[in-house]
Amino acid sequence: MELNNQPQPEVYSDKILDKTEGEGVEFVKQQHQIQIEDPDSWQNEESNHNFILASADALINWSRSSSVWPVNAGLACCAFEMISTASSRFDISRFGMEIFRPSPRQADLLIVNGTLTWKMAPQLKRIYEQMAEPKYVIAMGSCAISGGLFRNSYAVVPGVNKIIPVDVYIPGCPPRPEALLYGIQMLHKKIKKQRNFEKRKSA
Amino acid sequence: MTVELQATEVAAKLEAAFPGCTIESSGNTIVIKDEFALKAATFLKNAAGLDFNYLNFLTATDYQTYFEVIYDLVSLEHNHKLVLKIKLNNREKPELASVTGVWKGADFQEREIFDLFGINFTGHPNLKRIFLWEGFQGYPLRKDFKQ
Amino acid sequence: MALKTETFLVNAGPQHPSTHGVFRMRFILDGEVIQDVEPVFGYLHRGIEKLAEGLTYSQDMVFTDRLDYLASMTNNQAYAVAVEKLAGIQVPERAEYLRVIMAELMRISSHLMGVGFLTNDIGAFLTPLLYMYREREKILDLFDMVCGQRLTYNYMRIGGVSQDIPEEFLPALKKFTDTLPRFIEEYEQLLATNEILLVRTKNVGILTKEAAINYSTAGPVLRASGVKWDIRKAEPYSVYNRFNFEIPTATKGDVYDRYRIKIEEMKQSIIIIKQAMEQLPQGEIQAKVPKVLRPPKGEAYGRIEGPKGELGFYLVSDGATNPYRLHIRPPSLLNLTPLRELVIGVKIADAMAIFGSIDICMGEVDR
Amino acid sequence: MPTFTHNILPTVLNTGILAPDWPAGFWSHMIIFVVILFLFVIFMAMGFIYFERRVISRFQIRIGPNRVGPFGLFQPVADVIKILIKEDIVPLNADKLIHLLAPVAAIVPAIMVFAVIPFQNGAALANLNIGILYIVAISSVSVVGMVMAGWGSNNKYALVSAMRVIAQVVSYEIPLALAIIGVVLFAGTLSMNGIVLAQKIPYILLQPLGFLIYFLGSMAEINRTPFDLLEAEGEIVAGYNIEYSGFKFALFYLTEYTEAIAVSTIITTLYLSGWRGPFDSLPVLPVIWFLIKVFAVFAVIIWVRATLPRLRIDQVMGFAWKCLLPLALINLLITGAQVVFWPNVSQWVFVGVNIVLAGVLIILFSRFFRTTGDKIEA
Repeated sequence: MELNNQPQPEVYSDKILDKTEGEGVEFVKQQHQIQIEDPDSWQNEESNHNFILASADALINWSRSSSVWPVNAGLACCAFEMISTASSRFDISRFGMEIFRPSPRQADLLIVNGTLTWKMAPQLKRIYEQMAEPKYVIAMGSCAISGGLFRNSYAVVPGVNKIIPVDVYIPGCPPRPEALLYGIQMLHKKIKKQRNFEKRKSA
Repeated sequence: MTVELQATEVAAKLEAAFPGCTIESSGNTIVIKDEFALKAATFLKNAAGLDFNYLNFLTATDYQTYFEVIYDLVSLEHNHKLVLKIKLNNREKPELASVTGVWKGADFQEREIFDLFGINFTGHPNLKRIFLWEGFQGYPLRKDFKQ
Repeated sequence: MALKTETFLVNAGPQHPSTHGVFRMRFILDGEVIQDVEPVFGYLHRGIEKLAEGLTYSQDMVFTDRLDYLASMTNNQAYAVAVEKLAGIQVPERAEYLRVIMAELMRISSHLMGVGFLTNDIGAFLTPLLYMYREREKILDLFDMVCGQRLTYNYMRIGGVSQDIPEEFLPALKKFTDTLPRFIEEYEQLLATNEILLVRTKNVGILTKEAAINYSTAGPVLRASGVKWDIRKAEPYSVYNRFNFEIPTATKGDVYDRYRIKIEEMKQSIIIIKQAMEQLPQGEIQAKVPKVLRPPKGEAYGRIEGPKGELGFYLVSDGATNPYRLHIRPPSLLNLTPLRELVIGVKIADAMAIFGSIDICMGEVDR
Repeated sequence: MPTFTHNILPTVLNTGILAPDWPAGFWSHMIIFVVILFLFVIFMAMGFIYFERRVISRFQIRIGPNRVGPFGLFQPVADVIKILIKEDIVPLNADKLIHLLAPVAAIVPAIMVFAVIPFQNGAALANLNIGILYIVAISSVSVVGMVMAGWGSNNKYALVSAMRVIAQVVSYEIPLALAIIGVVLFAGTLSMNGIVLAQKIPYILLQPLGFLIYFLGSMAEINRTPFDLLEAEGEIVAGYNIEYSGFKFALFYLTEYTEAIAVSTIITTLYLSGWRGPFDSLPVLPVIWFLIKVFAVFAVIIWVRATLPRLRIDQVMGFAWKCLLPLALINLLITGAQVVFWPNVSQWVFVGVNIVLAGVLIILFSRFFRTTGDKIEA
C-alpha cells in the first residue's frame, strides 16, 4: 500500500484565504453602521406570568446564573486581569465559573477583554454567533466599551456594541479583578430577572 | 559598552568596494544610494572587522518629500553598531531591494514597512500586508494618510 | 493499492487557548505533523505608532504601558530613556535606582508568566500557572503600592518617576526578595524534575546560535541559543554598571533552555534588586522637565533590555511638541521570526510548546 | 449469606414487589435495579464533578465552587439544568445522523460497565461468571462514540482528536488486558464477585506491577491527564466534542465522568478488594467501604490531573508499546510461574517478591526507556 500525496487544494492558498479575510473585515465594517437592537429592552416590558411559569423561571434562571461558563478568549491587556480573576487570589470558581470552555459552543458568556480591531471583529462576531443560546456578553475595559485610548486609530472598532449586543459594561483601563467580579454579579442579577416563557413584543 | 563606529571610516571601506555608493556620512550614520542597498548590506555583514551579523531593527520614516529606510546594525562579536540609511525619492512607487537574504530577521520588518508605508521590497519571499487586512486603503504611517 | 491522502489546513487562532492572545497560525498538516505554517498577525494592531505622532511626548507614555502589557514598567523605561536621550535630560540618581528596582520586578513578573503559560501550553492543567500567579500578585501589590495600578502603571516619566516610594514599600520589597528564591527553588524542583516536562521540552525546537543571530532574536531566546548578549552588560543604561550580576546563557537553544534561562534570570533579578535596595540614595526623583517638551531637531534610539529582549524606541523629532516618528523595536515580533523554521516538521503539540517558549505578548507584536 | 438484592433491598423498600424467587419477580426486580443503578451513576457522576472541582481548587490554592447551595453542593445540579436547556446546535455540514448518535454511542457502554460491578457480596445487576471479560469487551466501545463525534462534526480539530483516540485506545487495550490476566490467574475466576471473594490480600500488594500497568493503561483509556490528547485544550481546543452544545455535550461530559467512575470501581474491585473491609458482614457497611475506595482511587486520578503536563502523541504510543507491553508480559510470566509452580506457598511471600520485582523492573525500565533522548519522528 503506498501513499499518494496529493498537492494542496487551491482553496488553501494564502492569497485566497487573505482575500476572503479582507472581504470579511470590509463587510463587518460596512455592517457596523446598522444599529444593533438593545439587548436590555425586555427589562421594561410588563410581565404576564402566572405562578407556575414564575417558579419555573426561577429554577431556570437560578441554574443559568449559577453556572455561567465563559469562553476562553482573550484579546489584549484586560485578558490578563480576566485570568487574574480566575487565579487563586480572586477565584472566579467560587461562582462556578472556572470552567473556561475553549469551544464557544459550550460557553454562556463572552468577556470581550481588550481592544477590538477591525481585523479581529469578524472573528469575534463569529465566536459570538457560534455560542449557543442563552448567551451573554460583558464588555470589559474602556477599549471594549468605546475604543478607549485607541478610539481615533484607523484599525480599532469604536466599541464592541457596534458589532455584538453587550449586556454588562465594566469601565476601567484595565478594570481591576474586583470590578470584573462586580460586573459578573451584575450579570447574575440580570439573568435572574429574565422571563423565559413569554414572547417578546419586539422580537 | 557598545562602540558607535565612525561612519566616515566605514564609508571609506564601502567606497572602496562600491565606488560612488555613499551620499553622506556623519556621526554613526551612513546614507547610501538605494541601488546599492543589497550589496552594501552583504558587504557590511561579511567584511572582516565589521561583521554586522545582527540586524537590530529596520524601519522607515516619511519625510513628506522622500522616504528614509533605516537599518540599525549591530555586531554581537565586536559590540559595535552603525546606522545605515537609504533615501527613496520616488513617492509614487518606492522600491528597494530586500535584505532578507542577508539577515532573515528583516522578514517581518520589511513586511511591516510594506504594510504601513507602501515601500515595495523586491526579492522578499512573501511580501504582503502583515498587520492590516487585504483591501485596506492607503498606508497609515505616511504623513498624507487620511482615514 | 494506492491510498489518496491529502494535507489539510488547520487554523489555530486568533481565538485559541494556546496562542497567547490573538495570534493566528495557519498550519498545513500531514496527519499530526506540520508541513507548513503561515503566521498571521495584526489582530491587535492598534496603530500606536501613528497615534503617537498626534500626541505630545509625555502623552505618548500611556501607549507604552499597553504595548507589552506583561511588562509595562520596562516599556515605560525604554520610552523614557529614548526621550531623555533625544532631549538630553539627566535623570536624578534616586529615580534611576527606583527604575531599576521596578524594571527588575517587572522582569520577574513577566518571566513568571512566561514559564507559567509555557507549562500550560505543554498541558499542565493550570496548576503551575496559578502558582506563578500567586507570586506575580505579590509583585503587583508592590506596584499597587507605588502607583496605584495593577497592570498599566505609567509610573516612569520623562526625567524620572511619577512619585516617590511610600514608607512601607522597602520593607515589603525586602520581604518579597527574601521569600521569592525559596518559591522559585520549589517550583524548579517540581517542574525540572518532572520527567514528562523534560520529555516535552528537551530537544524540541532547537534554534542554533547562527540562526538565532541571523533571525534578529533577542533576550532569553537569543541567550538560550548560546549568545551572551544583554543590553544591561553590552551597553549599560541607567545604573546597571554599578551592580554585580551574571548573564545566564545556555548552549542548545531548545524549549527547555529557554525555560531555564527565564528561571535563572529571575534569580539574577533578585540579586540586582537587593543591591539596588542597599545602594538606594536619597534625593530628587524627577528632573526639571518643561511641561511641554520640545526636544531639538534630530533623532535618537534608546534601548533597554526588556524581559522579552531588546526593547528600543526610535524617535525622530522635528522640533515640535509631538514626535515626528516613533518606531518601536518589538522583541516579541522579532523573536517570532524563526517560528516558521522551528515548527516545520514537528507535531502540533510541540509547535505549541515552541510557541509558548518564545514567550510573546501580542500587544507588542502588533502594536 | 445476606445479599443486597435478595434480602436487604426488599426490607429497605418493603414494597413486596420484589419476589425473592426470580421467575415470579424477575422483570420488576431487574427494572428497579436498573433504575437504581442508573440514578446511582448519574448522582455519582455529579458528585465526582463537584469533588474534582473542589479538590483541584485545593491543589491550585483556590477555594472552588462554594456559592451555590451549602459548600457549593448544588453546583453540579445547576450545571446540569443549565446545560440541558441550552440551545442545541448542529453544524451546517455535519453528518447529521452520526452527529446525533455519537453521544448516545459514547455514554451507553460507559454505563453498561456497571452491570457487573459488585457493590457488595453478590450485589451486581448481573453476576456474570465472565464479568471481567465483559468489562474488557465493553469498556472500550465508548471510543466509537467519540470517533463518530469527531467524524460527524465536520471539524478538523474534532477529526484530529478522533484519530488520536483510536490510536491511543487500541494501543492501551493490550497491556490493560494482559494486566488483568494476572489478577485472573491469582483469583482463578473471571467473575467480578469471585475476584473480590478471592482477595484475602488486596491484589494491589500481590500484583503491584499489574496494578500500575492497569492504572496507567486505564488513564489512557479514559483519556485523563497525562494522556488527555483527546481533549488537549492547548492543541486541538476541545477535541472531539468541539461542535457539541446543550444536551449532547452534557452526555459527553457525563461520559467522561462515568468512565472515570467505571475505572475507579474496576480498580477497586480488581486490586483493592472491592467491598471487603472490616465488619463487611454488616448490612450497609460493604457499600460504604466500596464507595470510600472508589473515591480514593478517583482522588489519585485528580491528583495526577492537577500535577502533570501532557505527553505528545508519539510519546504516548511509545509508552504503551515500548514500556507497558513488555512490563505486562513480564508480569504475566512471573504471575503464571508463581501460580503454576508454587501453588501452596503462602501469598504473603509473593507479596514481598512481587513488590521487589516490580521495583527492580520499574527502575530498569526507567533507565532503559529514556524518552528524553527520543528524536522527533516525522
